[in-house]
Amino acid sequence: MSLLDVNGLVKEFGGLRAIDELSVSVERGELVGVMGPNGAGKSTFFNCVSGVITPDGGRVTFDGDDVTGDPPEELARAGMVRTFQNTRELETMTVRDNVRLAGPDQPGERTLPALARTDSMQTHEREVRERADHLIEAFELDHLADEYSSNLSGGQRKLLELARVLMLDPDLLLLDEPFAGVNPTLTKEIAERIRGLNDEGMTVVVIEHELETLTELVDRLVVLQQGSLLVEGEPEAVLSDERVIDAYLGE
Amino acid sequence: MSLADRLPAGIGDRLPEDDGDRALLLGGFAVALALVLAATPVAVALPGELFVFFEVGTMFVIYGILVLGLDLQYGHTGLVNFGHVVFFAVGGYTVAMLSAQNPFVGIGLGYPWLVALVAGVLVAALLGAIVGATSLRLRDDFLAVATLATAEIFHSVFVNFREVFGGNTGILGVPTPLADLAGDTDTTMLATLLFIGGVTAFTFAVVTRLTDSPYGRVLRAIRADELVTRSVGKSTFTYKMQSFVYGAALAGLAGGLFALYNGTVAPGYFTIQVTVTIWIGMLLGGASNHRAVLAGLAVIMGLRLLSRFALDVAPVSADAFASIRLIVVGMILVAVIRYRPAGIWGDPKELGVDS
Amino acid sequence: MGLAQNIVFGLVTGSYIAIAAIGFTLIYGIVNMINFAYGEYVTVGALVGVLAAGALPLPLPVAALVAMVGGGIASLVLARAFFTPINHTGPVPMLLTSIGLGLALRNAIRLTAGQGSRYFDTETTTFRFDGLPDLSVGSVDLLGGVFVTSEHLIVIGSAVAVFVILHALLTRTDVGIAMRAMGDDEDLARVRGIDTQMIRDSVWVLAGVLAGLAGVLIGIQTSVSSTTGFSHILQILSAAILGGAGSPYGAIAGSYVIGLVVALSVAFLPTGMTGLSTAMAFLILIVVLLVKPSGIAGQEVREA
Amino acid sequence: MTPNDTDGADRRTFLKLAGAGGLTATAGCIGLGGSDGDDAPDTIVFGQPAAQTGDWDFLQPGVSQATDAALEGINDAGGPLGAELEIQRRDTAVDPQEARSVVTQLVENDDAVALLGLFSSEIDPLFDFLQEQETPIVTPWPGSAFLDTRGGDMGTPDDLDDDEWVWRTVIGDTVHTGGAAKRALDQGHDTIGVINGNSEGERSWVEGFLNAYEEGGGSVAERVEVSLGESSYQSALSRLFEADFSAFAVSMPLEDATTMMSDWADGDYGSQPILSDPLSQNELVEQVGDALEGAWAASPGQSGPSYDTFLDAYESMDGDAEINAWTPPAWDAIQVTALAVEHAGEATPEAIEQSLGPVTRGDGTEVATFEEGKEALDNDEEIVYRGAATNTSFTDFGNVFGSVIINSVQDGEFVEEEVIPAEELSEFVPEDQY
Repeated sequence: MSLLDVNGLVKEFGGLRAIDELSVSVERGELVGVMGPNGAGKSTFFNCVSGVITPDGGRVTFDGDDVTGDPPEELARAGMVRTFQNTRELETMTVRDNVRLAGPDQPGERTLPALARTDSMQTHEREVRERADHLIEAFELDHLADEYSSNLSGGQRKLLELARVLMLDPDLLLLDEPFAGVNPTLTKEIAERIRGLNDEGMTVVVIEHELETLTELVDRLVVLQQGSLLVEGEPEAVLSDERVIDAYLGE
Repeated sequence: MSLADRLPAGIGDRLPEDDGDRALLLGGFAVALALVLAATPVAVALPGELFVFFEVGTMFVIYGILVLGLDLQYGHTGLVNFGHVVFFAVGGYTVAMLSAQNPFVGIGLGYPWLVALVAGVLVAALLGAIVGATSLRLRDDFLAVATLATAEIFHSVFVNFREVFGGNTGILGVPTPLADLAGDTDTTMLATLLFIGGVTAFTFAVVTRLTDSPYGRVLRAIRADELVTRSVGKSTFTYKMQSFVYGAALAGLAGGLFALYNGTVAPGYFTIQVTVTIWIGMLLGGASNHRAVLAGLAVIMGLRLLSRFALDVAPVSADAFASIRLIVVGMILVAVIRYRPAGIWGDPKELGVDS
Repeated sequence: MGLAQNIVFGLVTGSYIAIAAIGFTLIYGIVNMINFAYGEYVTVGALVGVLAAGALPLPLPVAALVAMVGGGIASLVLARAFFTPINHTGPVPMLLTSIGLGLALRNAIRLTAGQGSRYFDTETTTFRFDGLPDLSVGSVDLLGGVFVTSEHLIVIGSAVAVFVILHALLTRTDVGIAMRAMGDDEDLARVRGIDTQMIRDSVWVLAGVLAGLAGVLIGIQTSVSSTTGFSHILQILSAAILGGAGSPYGAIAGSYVIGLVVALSVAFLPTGMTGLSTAMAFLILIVVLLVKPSGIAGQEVREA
Repeated sequence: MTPNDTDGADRRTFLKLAGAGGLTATAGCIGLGGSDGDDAPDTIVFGQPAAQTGDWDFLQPGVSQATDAALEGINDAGGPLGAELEIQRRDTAVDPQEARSVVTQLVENDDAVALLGLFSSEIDPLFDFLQEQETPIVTPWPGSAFLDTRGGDMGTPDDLDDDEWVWRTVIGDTVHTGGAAKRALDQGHDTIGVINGNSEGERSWVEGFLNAYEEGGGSVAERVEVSLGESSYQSALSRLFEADFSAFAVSMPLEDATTMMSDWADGDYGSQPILSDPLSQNELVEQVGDALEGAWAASPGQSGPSYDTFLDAYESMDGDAEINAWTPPAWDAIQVTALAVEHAGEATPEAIEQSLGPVTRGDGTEVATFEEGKEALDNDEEIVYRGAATNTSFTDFGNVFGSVIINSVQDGEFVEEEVIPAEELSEFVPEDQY
């Protein structure tokens, strides 16, 4: 059974079909790239799958459950987590708090334990802090840990966002253009980390506009055009496909 | 500011470190002292010149509960509630109508005041839940309009249904338990200020615990970016709802205490002016910082009080002076937003504003 | 109760609310702020009008023009001094600034113009249509005798003229088209080479002109004092939001809804509840925000 | 104010601030002692809570001018107990919250021994608080029926225990609306319509009026309440005039009434208008026009025995504030309070409270001003003050009776048409209830 199964997805904006009968599935443990020219519907696809917007038709199944139209918070708790194309930091919070926020199942996020400062909340918070510090260190953000995230550079923001979603220990990670606006060195580093996560068993779907890094990174490529599936398959095969070349040159 | 700041270092060292705990201790101390003053034959004599400061001080601690609740909503969660006075009013009216004996007009059921106070908090919270459930999905400035309209509707209802709410006269004959206990005016005045001040300190302690905890982290995240907060698995609507209801309940508590202190409620006590005062106080001090919002409120209420004394030396007629005072208050609001958008003691980075 | 007669009253009230609400909603659409000080713009217009008509003295139509010019100038000056510098800060700081500015202006007007009321010197003629047949449904008489006064006609006529001119402005002139473009998407408008600051200034002037006219019309109906505009701001705001903030056509529709609701609720609410007519307008506003938050014809105001 | 006064005020303010600072520093000084009354004061202060802003601010200038005119006369006559009388005027904005701290400030900080103001909407909710002040409040404003059975000294001047400290020099609504009701019935209007604003003063007028009117056998065909500040009252009028009646009573503030009566004239509804007392103003006639011809209002008589004395003094002042229904009562309030000080021989709140009854009731030399009273008291005579608005003879509840004048519109202005003497009105007011 596929981990993520998208079947006949439809989304319209003011009469325009942004997603048109799109069907894609992702197997557990896969590392899939989604590409396509501007306006092909990549981000809309992510938004529909992750519950940010509700699709007008079709079905999304995650780990065997129908999750069509479920809100993002429920999906995140179920194990499907995403990042955003234009990084969305919580700019009025520190790097540390950005990461800590994502810690799941914190009893201290409910009123009474928070007021009573229960032991379980304190224990849990210690674990959250430890894990967050660990991730911050792993992403080499420790020297910025107490800075407000508004002070971070574009690349650092990408790292922070990655660290934040990893707090949730997701089954499925949806990354929306993780390399956009990032310098080549950092691009390579991020790619390696994604590779590493996948090696550890995490299922990852990456949207990327830029072809090169993506082809090297992923097991399988899905190419969208005008909201529909154009081609899918092994990177090499996809890239040599006439339709793909036309689509990109046509842009 | 908390008591610990003013005590010598030796005592301060033995006190709890964190703001909330200090406030808890201070609140407990104040309430205990108030009860001792009120319940025992101990009486105090205060210089009459200070009475007006006690009056305004008592209103300050009552409004302090309001501003802490509003700050939970706006400063922490980013909810623009421009009808805060309605929850204050509903708390006050509930307590008054349940507890009053022989009101001049309107309903007075004569239940024990403690029952009435609990009911006042619950009714305000319930109204908060209803307004929240219907309006919290609106965009910031429209939420402001929806809450403002709610406050206007209630004001109108209080004025119009005279048989129930006493019209413009309001509900008279509300019990004043502290005054009854304390007896003389001076002791009552001090005990009231201490008691309600203690409750304000408790409120401070409670909201500080809440906002310093992981719970507060979620609230601040919602203010920063609701979608991101949802995408890391937080049910933001629930949090917004809770924050709104807690703020409303605190306002209800403030309203109830006000009724039991003042002995009467009337629409004149619950005008949009109250909302404006606490908003200005909060913004002036610096939203999202509990101490700062109280300090800001103290500044604005202090200015208004002192400007009354200033009349004695002002070279203009009393009539012109009244207008000038309001012009100054308006311009303070404008200037703060423009030149110190994070308030006097607020952190611009925390609030995401240029300064 | 004469339904037709009350509809006439509702249309009159709706008409001058509409003129002000258009100005209010244009500011919302282009500058993206809810301007609580707008009521004071109306007061300024009314005051300029009543001074021009009374002190100078000028004939009423000329005084109205003077009031419109005065309103436009005041609006631009205030915008330049208070709102343009904080344009980037977002809707909530601007809303709060307008509250502060409104409080200050209202009292400054009171300080300079005094507390009393001033009146426009007008003659009113009443036209009656008594020939209409009664058409009763229960206790409600659908037609019945109807009258309109010359003041009513002036107000409704001015409103219709404003609607026509505004429509022409928004569809036929470069500035108007640019305004609409900017209301839809400011970034796109800037990319297309529209001078967004110039458009914003034009909107401020236009909103001030409309406030001036509304002020004079309200002044003719009632009187002019430092709270003339303030006492109408909630109705204006409700009408604008009801119609879908930012949409001038929606604001017109919203205004007539408010006007009719106020008139009909006075006429048909049970005895003892007629004082709630104003609250009814807010109740409708809240219901609309809940059921169709985008208003009668406007943009989404719920959070994404 | 003379420069000297300013200096004095300055110093006082400073001392008060210093005192406040001291208190916060020690977190509550216990037992600092209260303020002591001086034996021979140089100055005596009356506080005047005033409506310098707020809904009724247009009425304050007349009241202020009357107070200042009286003050000048009192000080020219040597002042009460030979001291200089001062008026400390502070804005309450007719807001009970503000009024509470203004009263505190006047009593405690300005050391006012009596207060010469406060409206119904301030007194009603603050009544218990005002009792605690134990300072006499002699106010020209409130018409509220709430005060009919509250206030005054219960007829026992010496016994302070039963005193309720509030005295009004203006006729209560219950009485003068009784005059309006009597006139309406006399004219044969046995069915009327009522239109009124939903604020307390307006409602109070209507209730007083209707009580007396229905008592006298009249009936109400329709009553419409409106929210104030509307730009048109056409709908309310069309609702009202669905009913059949021969006269309709109007109780709204002047501005709203002007709008409403203009709408009424435009709509050509006819019927006899009966106006509430604040509306007998020529401004209304000017704006509404001919249609108002024959409309009448019953006002508390501004015709106490000393009205002319008041008028002369008032007009000799610099100000040009219009005289309204509360202007002569304001004159009476300060005169009678100053006389109470002189009569008591000391300027303490308690002594003044005990003397307010004696200088207004019973027999004694009738005096029209403080000057006359002081002279008489110096000659060891008993005095009774006879005022400008009414004869200012306080009832046990601190109320005054007076005649009611019917003013009607004739040839474009209000003209006094009839005076209903106080005695004829007493039938509307049971003796022990006012």
